[in-house]
This record gives sequence, structure tokens and C-alpha cells, in this order.
Amino acid sequence: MTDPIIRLSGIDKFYGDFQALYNVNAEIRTGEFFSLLGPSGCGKTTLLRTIAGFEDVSAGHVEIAGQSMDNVPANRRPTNMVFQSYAIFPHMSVAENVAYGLKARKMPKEQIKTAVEAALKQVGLAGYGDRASHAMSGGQRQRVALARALVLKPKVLLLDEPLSALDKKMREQMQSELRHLQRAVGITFILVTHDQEEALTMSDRIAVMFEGRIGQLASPQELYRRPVNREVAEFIGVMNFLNVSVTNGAGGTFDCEIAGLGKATIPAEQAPGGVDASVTAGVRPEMLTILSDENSRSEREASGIVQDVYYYGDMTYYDVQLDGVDHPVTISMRNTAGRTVLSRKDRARVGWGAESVLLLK
Amino acid sequence: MTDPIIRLSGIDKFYGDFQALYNVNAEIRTGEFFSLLGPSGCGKTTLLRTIAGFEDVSAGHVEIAGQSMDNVPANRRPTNMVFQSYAIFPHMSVAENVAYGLKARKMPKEQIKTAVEAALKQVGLAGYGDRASHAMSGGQRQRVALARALVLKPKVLLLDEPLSALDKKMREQMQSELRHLQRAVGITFILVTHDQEEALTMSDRIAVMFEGRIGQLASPQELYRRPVNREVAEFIGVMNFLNVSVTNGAGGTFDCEIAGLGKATIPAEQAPGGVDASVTAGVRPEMLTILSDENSRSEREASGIVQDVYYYGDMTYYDVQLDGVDHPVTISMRNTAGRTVLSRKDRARVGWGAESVLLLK
Amino acid sequence: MSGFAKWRRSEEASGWLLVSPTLVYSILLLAAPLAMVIALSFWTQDYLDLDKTFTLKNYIEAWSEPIYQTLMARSLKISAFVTALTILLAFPVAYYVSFYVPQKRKPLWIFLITIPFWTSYLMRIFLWKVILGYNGVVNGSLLGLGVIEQPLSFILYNQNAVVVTLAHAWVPFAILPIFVALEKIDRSLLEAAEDLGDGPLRRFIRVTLPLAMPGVVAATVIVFIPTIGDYVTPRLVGGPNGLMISNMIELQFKKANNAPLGAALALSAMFLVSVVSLVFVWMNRKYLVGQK
Amino acid sequence: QELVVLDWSGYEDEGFLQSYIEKHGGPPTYSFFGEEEEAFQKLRSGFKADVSHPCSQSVSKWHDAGLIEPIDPSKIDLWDEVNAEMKEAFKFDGEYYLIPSDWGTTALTYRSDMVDPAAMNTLEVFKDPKYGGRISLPDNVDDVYALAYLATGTQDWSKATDEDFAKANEWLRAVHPMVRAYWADGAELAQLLTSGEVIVAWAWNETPTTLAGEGVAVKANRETKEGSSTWFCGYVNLKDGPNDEALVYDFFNTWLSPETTQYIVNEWGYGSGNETQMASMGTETLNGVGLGEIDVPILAQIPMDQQLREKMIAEFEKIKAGF
Amino acid sequence: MKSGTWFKLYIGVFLIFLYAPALLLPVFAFNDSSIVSFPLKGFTLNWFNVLWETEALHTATKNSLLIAVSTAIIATSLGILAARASSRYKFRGQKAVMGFIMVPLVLPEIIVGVSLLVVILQMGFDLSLWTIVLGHVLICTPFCVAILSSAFLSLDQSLEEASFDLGRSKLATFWLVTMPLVLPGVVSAMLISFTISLDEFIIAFFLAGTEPTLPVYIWGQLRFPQKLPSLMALGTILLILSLTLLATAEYFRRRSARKTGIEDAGGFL
Ligand SMILES: Nc1ncnc2c1ncn2[C@@H]1O[C@H](COP(=O)(O)OP(=O)(O)OP(=O)(O)O)[C@@H](O)[C@H]1O
Ligand SMILES: Nc1ncnc2c1ncn2[C@@H]1O[C@H](COP(=O)(O)OP(=O)(O)OP(=O)(O)O)[C@@H](O)[C@H]1O
Ligand SMILES: [Mg+2]
Ligand SMILES: [Mg+2]
Repeated sequence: MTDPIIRLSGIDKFYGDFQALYNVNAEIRTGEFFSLLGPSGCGKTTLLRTIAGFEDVSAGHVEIAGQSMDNVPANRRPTNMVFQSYAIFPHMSVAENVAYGLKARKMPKEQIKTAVEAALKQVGLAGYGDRASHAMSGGQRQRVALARALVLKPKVLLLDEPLSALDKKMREQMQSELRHLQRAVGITFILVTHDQEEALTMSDRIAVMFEGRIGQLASPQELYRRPVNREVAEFIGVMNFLNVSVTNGAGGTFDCEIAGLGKATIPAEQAPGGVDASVTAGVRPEMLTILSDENSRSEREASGIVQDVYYYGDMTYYDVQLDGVDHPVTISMRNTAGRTVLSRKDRARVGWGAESVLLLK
Repeated sequence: MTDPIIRLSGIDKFYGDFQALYNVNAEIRTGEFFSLLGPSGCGKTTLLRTIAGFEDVSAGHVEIAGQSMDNVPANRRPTNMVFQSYAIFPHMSVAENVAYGLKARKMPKEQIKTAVEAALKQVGLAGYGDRASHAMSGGQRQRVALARALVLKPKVLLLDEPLSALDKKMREQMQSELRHLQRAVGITFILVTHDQEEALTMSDRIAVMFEGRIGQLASPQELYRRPVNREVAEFIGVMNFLNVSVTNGAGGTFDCEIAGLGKATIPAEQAPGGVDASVTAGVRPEMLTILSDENSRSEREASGIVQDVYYYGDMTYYDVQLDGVDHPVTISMRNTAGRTVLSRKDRARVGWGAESVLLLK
Repeated sequence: MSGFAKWRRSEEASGWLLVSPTLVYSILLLAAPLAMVIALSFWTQDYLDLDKTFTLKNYIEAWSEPIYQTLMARSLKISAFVTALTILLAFPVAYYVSFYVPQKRKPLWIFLITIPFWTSYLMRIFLWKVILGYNGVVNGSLLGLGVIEQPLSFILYNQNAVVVTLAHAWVPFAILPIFVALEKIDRSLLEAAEDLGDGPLRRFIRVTLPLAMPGVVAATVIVFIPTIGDYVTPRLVGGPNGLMISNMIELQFKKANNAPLGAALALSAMFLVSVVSLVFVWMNRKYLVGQK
Repeated sequence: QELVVLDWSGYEDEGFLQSYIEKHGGPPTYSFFGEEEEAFQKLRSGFKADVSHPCSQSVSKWHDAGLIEPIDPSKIDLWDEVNAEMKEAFKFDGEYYLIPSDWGTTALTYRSDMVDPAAMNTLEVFKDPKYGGRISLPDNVDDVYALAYLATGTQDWSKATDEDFAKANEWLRAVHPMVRAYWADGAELAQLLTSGEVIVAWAWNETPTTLAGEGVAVKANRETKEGSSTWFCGYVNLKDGPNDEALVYDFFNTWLSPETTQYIVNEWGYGSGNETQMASMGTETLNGVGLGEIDVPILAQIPMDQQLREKMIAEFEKIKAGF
Repeated sequence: MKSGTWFKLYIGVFLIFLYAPALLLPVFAFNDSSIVSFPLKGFTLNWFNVLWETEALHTATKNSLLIAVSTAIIATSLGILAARASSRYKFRGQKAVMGFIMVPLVLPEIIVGVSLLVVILQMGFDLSLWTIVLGHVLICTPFCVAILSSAFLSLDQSLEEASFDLGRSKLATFWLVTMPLVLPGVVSAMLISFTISLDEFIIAFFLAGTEPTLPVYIWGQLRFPQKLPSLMALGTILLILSLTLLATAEYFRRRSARKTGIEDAGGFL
């Protein structure tokens, strides 16, 4: 199937007077790992719940696998959900939890047993079936919730911040497991998260939401490299913003004078939102380089003073105040072997390239 | 003062039969930003609370500013604490919260008022004094808690995971603010955290704890670059471990054969724990390089297949299975301008250097 | 002595110190009476003289006399009915307040449920008689509506009346724990059940009810045990066949001058209700573990 | 010093105590009980009061329990006017123990608008299926056995044999299925009769008096062919009373005074133990409240053998429980 | 949606059931008949006059209120101690001790009444209002412990530590931080104790000295049918008073809840 598995058209959602979703349109492809990313309160959960059928839409339509979901209640939709709190039934064993949905379908006992065992094996919990569900750790509950949903072979699996309750190590491990699992089962996953790293590393495509609207829907690399506006650029990763005056806009390129850095000619594709008086220059920290020794050279160079040094072990982040700019830019450097870490107040030469500057509105 | 402000000698702590601290010895320098870092349950909070006076030690002594703290209760120690939950009194206004400790000291009203205002200003909450404390956001409460402790001008400020309840953006902002604040007031800070990035970026020195013992006490760079053992190395940052056979150990260097990478001669300082049969080779992800084009060269080269790609925007992490090794190594690459991101199953040339390999027990 | 000094500051000591006033109070005013009742049950009384030689006579009498057996069985039956009715009445109300009433108005509803109990219990019973009586509110309405031609007589002065009156008296005590249990249910569990394919009814049976069981069990124990001890209600509305074991206990302690037998009956009754309650709790143990 | 009276609630009515109040400037202190047994238990447990107010059947038990002390008749001004039968009944070992203060009658009482008054001339109506489920008996051993003895032909229960007792029990057992409710207090009986739930009852004379006053058609017939009963209560002098004995006698004298007799008859519908004063009130008044002379057998609830009473209590309880 | 309607219907019926006796109170308080029974007669205010003139009833009411207030205060204080001990400290025998304190919850009151009487008199107390208070405190304490335990458990312990850390003594901490924050629980405990004590009469019978409580008095008055309607009048007044009191309490509770920012579901729990 190359058809979109889910088609959202013109979805509005009101809670009383408060509008939580504004005309949301999106198509989610069959088999992809799709993420809804956005700051708290932007409507991610609301959108997911309208897909699951827990919330009625105020306007617009949800279509799943080509069928309208108008008037189809949650318990008859071909979606299943993994809840943020896991929602493991505390009064049932692990196996009973996983069997829950199958029993609702009145599947014969024997078949249920086999299916449950297979599902538990899939999430790495083979043999845990008889455990009381409250005796499981956070990560294990997470897996039970996954197994419980996957065993029903839904067309779409919905995950509402499933990893936010886990500690960092466990979260990273589960991120990688989830990704592998999704590839293995081939089911469409829709993941809600407010953690951009999570979204970037896991997803095929991401919809970034702000205040009830989708700001940009694209692949991780595209989102990071070509954010359509300042809002997206700021939300995904770190972006340094510098004043810019565009002096010429002919021939598919723009001649710019960037505060603190200098002149550059920037191709139109690096100005995804077009150019006008409100535009600023955006540069990612890793696109700037501290030229630490005499030998290192760069296409273009600027200069400034180190304001702050953040040592992360593998990386060092510098806040460098470029000459002629009053707020510092952040520059990230990988602490490869032999590279020395600068200190506060040191003078720094900053290398950059025109290809790494975006013009954003 | 160059004297240690806090001297911990031979501290044991029992909860019933359970020993939470084993013979902890440490000296904390006046005016430094000191962190206690370790996995959950390792005893960080317990150690902090014995310093604050909330827990009695079972053996050993706490000395603060040269004075024994035996039998000195918490309310008479020259320390103040910022709690994980902030512990802002919900029934008092912001100003009343900050004034709480001063009132206990029976300071005149006028003076209290001035001191409270100064403290609020210091944490960036000037003018918020009359607010009900429950009307403050998480980050603001954090600041109230700081002001409340700092206004008492303690010799040592104790912070028990003060940032863990904040969301990521707010946490990063507060990290930088805390660091600046500490520099400004010059008070010794002792921070408990289980987040190694937080400890690395903020601290002058860090004590890494495991199961009630201090594993290593050193500066961030030293901890990251020269972990004394595998446990520390694994806990701080990511470390790839590879089998190694040391063929020769003479003349202050070791000749090694590292699985998947090849031969190297490693100076003794890169084997901080000495060398014996149990030793393994550790390499940080940023010390390995993916040589992506024909032109890039490295001192030493190895080869493998990309198993997984984690795109983080600014960085890409690759899991590469080196030829002849059965588990992948992690390699981190900065996504600088123009550098292409490899895909799964691609063949990769991996560059490395002898100076980036540690021998660890 | 430093060992003692240390102990004094320990958690153990602080706990004991803090609990001791309440504990001493309970020992003085509860343990002593209890011990006395237990002792009494092994003595005998002849008219006014107490014979303090140990005997099991009272217990033998309490367990073998048909009248006590009947009363005991009847009391257990009535208490069980009261409990069942109370829970049946209370559950939907607790459910309604927990699931349908907006968060802000919940305390108000809890008020609403407790207010009628700020009138004297005796007056309430008396008024129940007015309601259930021959030309009382119920019969009056039913007659007026033409539903019945003769006033119903089975609604007062029998066990039904005892059950209704007691259920009325205890219903708030059942609503509160069930309400608390329902409030504690993570709403996402209910959504999960729906998401996994259950309709409202099956969801209720498979998830809501089991998770509310701790509240139901608490309510059951809270209602069942003290109901056995009530002698005023049966006497006032029970009629000839509505008397319970507690009336007999009262009689033994008062008119019949046989406090020892009364004590034995009381302890036997307490033993029985405790056993029944324990069995009930045990039967529901699987719902009680693992939930906080 | 304030006299402590352990009394039924309601008896603190100052109308009874005019001369006492005049003399002492105020009423005594009251402690109340709702049932004699509560008072008994309380006193036995050590509660201290000066006087109390048991009814006829409890006095000997209180005496046996050593709770009361003899009365000195010489300190009672109107001792000679007191009903002899009543005071003699409480003479233990030659000493008097009770000041008979109030008495009443217990009789067949019925809704005159709902039953045929003509049929109400025998106690057998209690067994008549016509009234099944519409009758009420007192939840009170003495009144109930008074009824049963009368119905089975025993008029003096102090002389009742085991056989008489057995007959009475049998009668009660036969009536038990007819009973709607055993009334425990006056308010309950009034409610039962007013609503028509009960149409035939064995009741105290105050009930028809009160209800008639309310316009409810309730009448009593003390002159059924088997007869009716009288009960009486009185004040006793408690041992170890905390206060001066003089106060006790002032209190007793007040109760026997003419004013109090007037008051209790007119306001409460009860009789007084002062026989002379009662006689002076005139037949009409007495008949009006149901205390007049009658021609049928009267079972006076004088003290009986305590052993028998214990048996009555146990038996009545069994009967009530359906055994 | 439909189930909602059914629910509302049931809740309506339930509330009628719940309020049935209370609603009849005023009906008979204004009914011009001394018999509390249907059919009703005329309207009268006479019973309020009777009530006004019955001195003993006033005394009984006053006694009851005094006892209820004292009971509420003492039981809540004892409850605070025990609840705090059980929620803050671990000590050996804790379960047994707490279980023992909770026993009165399941004891038939008549047994408590009779045996308390003996014990109290043997301890050398004379029966008085205070002996009733002793008994009522015993049966109210378990309720207070239950309510206050949950109040203390939901109090963040670090608040107390913070206060201590900021230089206050343990006692000052208790008054400045702990008490204000568990106040809703304290108020609930007091209200419950007050209600229970006000309505309790089995124990009060046995422990009353020369001053009766209201329920004891009412129990005695049941003998005299003509006294009942004025009791109904009294009940009506008390009901209105308690409604007002509750409404005021709720108003203040909400206000303080808003002030402290604590969202508590149901002030009584
Ligand atoms: N049941 C509801 N009634 C009223 N408003 C609601 C309701 N549910 C959500 N909202 C509001 O709708 C908006 C979007 O909520 P939603 O839960 O979808 O946010 P979110 O993006 O999932 O945020 P978070 O990351 O915090 O979970 C928020 O402003 C929220 O307050
Ligand atoms: N009051 C106590 N009684 C018994 N054991 C305790 C107590 N407090 C802590 N412990 C135990 O002591 C050990 C250390 O606890 P501590 O709270 O110091 O850990 P931590 O390093 O702060 O962990 P975390 O990061 O989870 O806060 C743990 O195993 C804990 O279970
Ligand atoms: Mg959400
Ligand atoms: Mg900790």
C-alpha cells in the first residue's frame, strides 16, 4: 500500500471556547514511523486522541485505511494506543493484560495463548506472562503496553509520549528498541513527543506543531537543515540568529551582510520562506568552527571572545561574542583527540561557510 | 581560604541493616562548584543529607569550616539546602518564603525587607515578592528556593537534584544561571545529580559515586578523559569497549592488539588502573572518525559496516560493526556543512589514533 | 548511656513517643474494657451475684441455644442484606460523583451526601416510621397513584424496614470509600480498555469494577461490622421478627441480669462478623494487592 | 448542696416540685435515664445520686442489690394518706422503701372509628384474626404479662403458680403472630394508633387521653370482662447519696403534696400515691383521665417473686423472637 | 449520553431517599398536632414556642454542643499525634499499635458503653459531661487518625525539612509549616468527630452524669408523644444551623485551598 494509511482533513477541535486544533491536514504513509513534535500544550495529544477516537472532532474528518472514521467509536477503530502512563491493568497478570484485547474479540483460548506468547517474545518478555503486572519495572511495563497493543495487529499504533516516564538510559535503550520493532512489524507508528532528539532519531517523518497548527511536516534531515521559519528552527536543535541585511536578490541568490560574520552570497534554497525586511540569518552551532591553531583555516573567518565554555565530555559548547554583535553565538566542537579546550576570555577565530547560513522569517 | 570548607572523614551510614555509605572521605574546597554524581540509589542524597544534618552518620565525622558537626542539628549548621521539589511553602507569598529563615534569626523587619529584595533581584525575580508562591512556574519556584537559601548567606549551599523536575529547555537555562550565580556569590555549591551532562558542564569537581562509595573524585575533563575504571568510564559519557591483548608492557608503554582496530602502542598514563588480564580497551565515540570520502585520511584506519544511524541534527551517531568484532561500536560525527550522512548497510572506513585509546579494568 | 541517647533521637523512639498519648488513651479506655468483657464472658451471674470461676458455660449456651442461633443467623443475614443494599445504592452515586461531576464541584456533592446526617439518628428513625407507616409517605403516594388498594404492611415493622433504615444510615460511609477508590483509577486505564475493543459495559465489568474493589471491600467492612451491633434500629422499626442479636446482648446486659452471657454473645457475634469479613477480604485479595 | 435525682426524663417538670422549689429556691439536679435498667446498671457501677424513681417491679431488685435504704415514715408528713396497698408492698424486713408517687392503668385501647366498640369488651380480641397484624402490645415485661395473666384468669400475679405462668406464656405465644409491633414508648404507640396502623392495643391510660385531646377517635375500655391492670412507680432513697437526707425528705414530701397530686392528675393523666388527695378530686375527673374506680378484676403490678420475673423476662424475649 | 440521563434519574431518586427523613422534619415542626403522623393538620409555630420554653432541652443542646466541640478538639489532637507517628516514622509494632487504636471502629457501642462506665468509675472519675467526652473521644479518634494520616501522607516532607534547614526549631516548624498545610485534614477530622459526637447516644447514656446530652434527652422524651413535635422543631433549627455552618466551612475551606494551591478532592476525605 502506498496510499496514506491516515488522512486528516481540515480538523478543528474545540474544548468549550478554547480551540485546541486549527484546520489540521496531514497524510501519514503506510508503514512509516511518524512523529508529532511540539511544545507542551500545542495539541499533540489532542490530535492523537482524535485519531484514536477518544475525542470527537469539531470539524473535519479522520480517514483510516480509506475509511471514514466519523461515528466510529474508539473500540472499533483499527488503531491501538500505548499510553504515557502505560495504563497496564494492575489487577491482571502480564499475560492477562496482553490477552485483554483478544478476549474482547472472543478469540478461542488456545489461539489467544499462542498470540500472547508470540507478542511477549517480540518485545523481549518471553516467560514473563505469569508475573503480576505491578511487579514489573518501568521499562518492562512499557513493553507490556506495546505487546498488548501489537498483539491486536492494528493498522496504526499510536504512542503518546511513551518514553517520557523512563530515566535517560532506559529511554535511549527503548528508543532504539522501538525503532527496531517498528521495522520488524511494519506497522505504521505515530509517536507523540516533545523531545526533539527523540523525534529526530526515531522518525521517518515529523510534524512539528505549534498552538494547534502544524508548522512543518518533513523528514528529520529536512526539518533540521531547512526549517521553514524561525519558530521551527528554534524548536529543533540550537540555532544562532544574527542580524542580516540583504543587499541584492537577483539571479537566485542573495547578497548578504551578516552581523559579526561578514559578507556572503546565499542561494535562494537557503531562504525557504522567501526574503523580506523581517528576515534574520540562522547558523547552527556545528556549522561554525573554532579555529584553534595557526594551521587551521576556513573559507571565511570571523573573530570574537569566548564568554562561556560548556564541557560535555564528547563535545564542548562555546558561547562566543563575535566582534560587533552584542549577544553571543553558540559554537559546538567535537572533542576529538588532541584538540584543546579553550577557556573563558580567550580570543577565538571562528570559521564559517556561506552554505551553512539560512535566511529565516 | 584555601582550607577545605567541608571535610568528610570515614563516613558510614546504615539504615537498619542496610549500609548506604561506606567509608566516604572527601574534601570540598572553599568556593568551588562541587557535584555528587551517580546512578539512582548510590547514596548521593544520603551523603548530602548527612552534610545538611538531616541524617546522623553511623561512623565518621563531618567538619564544616573547620568545626566538627557532631551533634549540631540541621537548623544550626552553616549550610542551606535547595530541595528537589523546591519545598516552597505554599501558604506563603514569595517574599514570605524568602524571609522565612531571616525571621527565625530575629532580624529587624526593615533589614529583612531589604535582604529579601536583594535576594529576589539576584535570582531575577525582582518585583515578584507579593506573588502567591503557588502562582509561580517550575523555574520560578526553583529561583525562589535559591533566593530563600542564599539570603541566609550559608557557607555551603546544598542542592539535591534541583533541576530534575524542569523540562529540558528550562533545565538548560537554569544550569547556566546556576553556574553564573555561583560565580557571582562565591559560595561553595554542592550539587547532587544523576545527569552526567549536568555535572560535567557545571562543576569544578565531581565525585562519582557507586553503591555508597566514591568511585573517582576529579575535574570534569579528567573524569571524562582519564576515568579510573570501566564503571566510571561507562557512567560518564559513552565508551566503546573492545577486547585487547597486551603483548608487551615495558618502558612505560604497552603494545596492544585491539580487536577490530588493530595494533597500537599505548603510554602507561592511558592505563590509569594498571594492566592485567582483565583489561579492555575503551574508545570514546568522538575519538573515532568515519572517513567519508577518498581524500580523508587518518593515522590509523579500520573498516566495518554501518548497522544503525541516529540522526540528531547537529550530530549523527553511527553504530558500526568493525570487521572481526561481534558487537557494534558507536561513532559520533558532527554534521558540519557539506558532510554527508551515511546510511545503514554502508561500508565505512573508521579512523582512529593510539592517543585516544584507554586501557581499563 | 550514649546508646540510650542515640535511641532517643532515633526514628523508633520518636514514633513511639508521638503515638504514646493516643496509645495510652486507647489502652486505658479500650483495652481495659475489652479485657473486662472477655473476662466477664468466662464468668457466670446468678441474679445479682457474679461468680468468677472460669467456665465455658456462656459460650456453650450462646452457640447451642436455638434462640441465639436464630438471632445470630438473622443478624448476619440482615447485616449482609444491609451491606449489599448499601453498596448497591452507594456505588452508582460514588460513580456519578467521580465520573460525571466536575472536579470543582465534587466536595460539594460529598457535602450534599453527608448533610442529612446532621439530624439526630433517633429522629431519623422515627421519621422513617412516618415514611414507611400505614398511611405514611410511601403508602400515601402509592394509594394516591392507585398503585395499591390497601396500605402495604411489609415495609415497616419487619426485617425489610430494618434493612432500609440501616442502609440509609450507612450509605454515606459506603459512598466515601468507593468514591475514593474510583477517584484513584487512572482514567487512561479505562481508555485503554476501550482502545483494546471493549464497549462501555464490558469495560465496566473488566476494568472499572475490579479496580473499584478496594473501595467496595472497605465499604463492606465498614458497614457490615458495626451493623451487627446496632440494637436501636431493630427495636424501633423491626417489629416482632426484626430483632437482632444485639437486642439480645442488650437485654442480657440490662434486664436479664446476665452480663456474662451478654459478653459471650457479644464476643461470639464479633468473632462471627470478623470471620465473615476476613473471608470476604480474602476472596477479594487479588484486587487488593498491587494497587496503591 | 443540691439534691441529685436519677429520674425518667420528663419528670424534671417543675409542676411536681412547687413546694420544694419554694423552700430551696430551685429544683434539684436531675440525671436522666430512658429505662430502669440503665439506671440500675449505672447505680451498680457506682453512680451516686440521692433518690431515684423505679417502678414497682424493680424495687426489690434494687433492694437486693443493696442500692436503696429504708425510708423513715416519721419524716413524711402525709404518710398516712398514702395508699396502703402500695406502701405495704415495699416493706422488706419491716422497713418501707418506696414513696409511691405516680400510677396509671393499662387497658384495652382501640380506634373507636375503626373497630366495633361493642366487640371491645374482652381481651380475646387480641386473638381475633380480624385484627391480625393491627394490634400492638407493650415491649414491657410487666404490662405484657399483666395482660396475659388477666386473659388467662390470674388476677394476682404474686400468687401465680407455674401452671398459671405456663398458661400466660401460651396465650402470649398465640397472640404474637397478630402483633404488628411491640410499642416501646408512648410516642410510638400514639403514632401507630393515629395512623391507623394499629387499631387495638394494650396501652397506658395516658395514650387515649392524649389522643382524644388531638381529636383521634381512640378509646380505652378498662372494664373488659377479664379486667385491666394498674402500674405504679415511686421514689426510693438511694444508699450513700451525696447530699443531706433532709433534702431527700423535702423532695418526698413535695411529691405527696396536694398540689402535686392535682398537677399530675390534671396535666399528666397519672394518679398519685396520695390516696386521700386522689379521692378528693372527684370521680368525674378521675374517670375523665381513666383513673376511676371500676368493677372488673384489676391486676395491680405489685412486686412478685424475682425468680418468676426473671423467667418472665427470658420467656417474653423468646416469644418476641418467635420461639 | 443516554447512560447520563439514567444516572441523573437514579441520583435524583437516591437524593430523595437520602433526604426523606430530613425533609419531614420541618413538615412536622410546623404541623399543628402533637402526634407525629399523617394526615397533617394545620400550620403552627407553637412547637417553636414550646421549644423556646423547654429549659431542659436548651441545657441538653448546650451540653451536646459542648461535648461535641471538646470531643472534636481532643480526638483531633490525639488523631494528629497518632497519624503523624504512623505517617512519618517507622517503628516496631507500628501496625499492631495503629490497628489497636482503630479497634473502636468495629466494636459494638453497647459493649463500649457498659465497660467504659465500669472502667471510668473505677478510675475514680465522677460521671459528668467529661466522662461522655472520654467515651466519644475513644470512638472518634479512629476516624481522625484515618483522615489525618492521609493528610500527613500527602504533605511533602521536604517542606518540614526546609523549614528546619532554614533555622527553625522542630516546634516552630510544626506550627508554621505543618499545621497550616494539613489544616483541611484537621478541619475534616474535627467536623467528623463533631458530627459523630453530636449524634451518639448509646455511650452517652451510660456515661452521662446529671447533665444529659441531646440524644439522651430525646430518647427519654420519646415516652411522651406530645414532646415530639418540639423536637422536630429543634431538629429543623439544628439542620438549618448545620447547613449554614457547613456552607461557611466549605467557603473558607475553598478559600484556603485556593490560597495554598492545594487541590483537594472532597474536604471530608
Ligand atoms: N479536556 C480538555 N478540556 C479543555 N482543554 C483541554 C482538554 N484537553 C486538552 N486541553 C487543552 O488543549 C490544549 C492542547 O492540549 P494537548 O494535551 O493536546 O497538548 P500536548 O501537546 O499533548 O501537550 P503536552 O506535551 O503537555 O502533553 C492545551 O492547551 C490544553 O490545555
Ligand atoms: N530512610 C531510609 N531508610 C532505608 N533506606 C534508605 C533510606 N533512605 C535511603 N535509603 C537507601 O539508601 C540508598 C541510597 O539512597 P539515596 O537516596 O541516597 O540514593 P540517591 O543516590 O540519592 O538516589 P536517587 O538518584 O534515586 O535519588 C538507597 O538504596 C535507598 O534505598
Ligand atoms: Mg500530551
Ligand atoms: Mg537522591
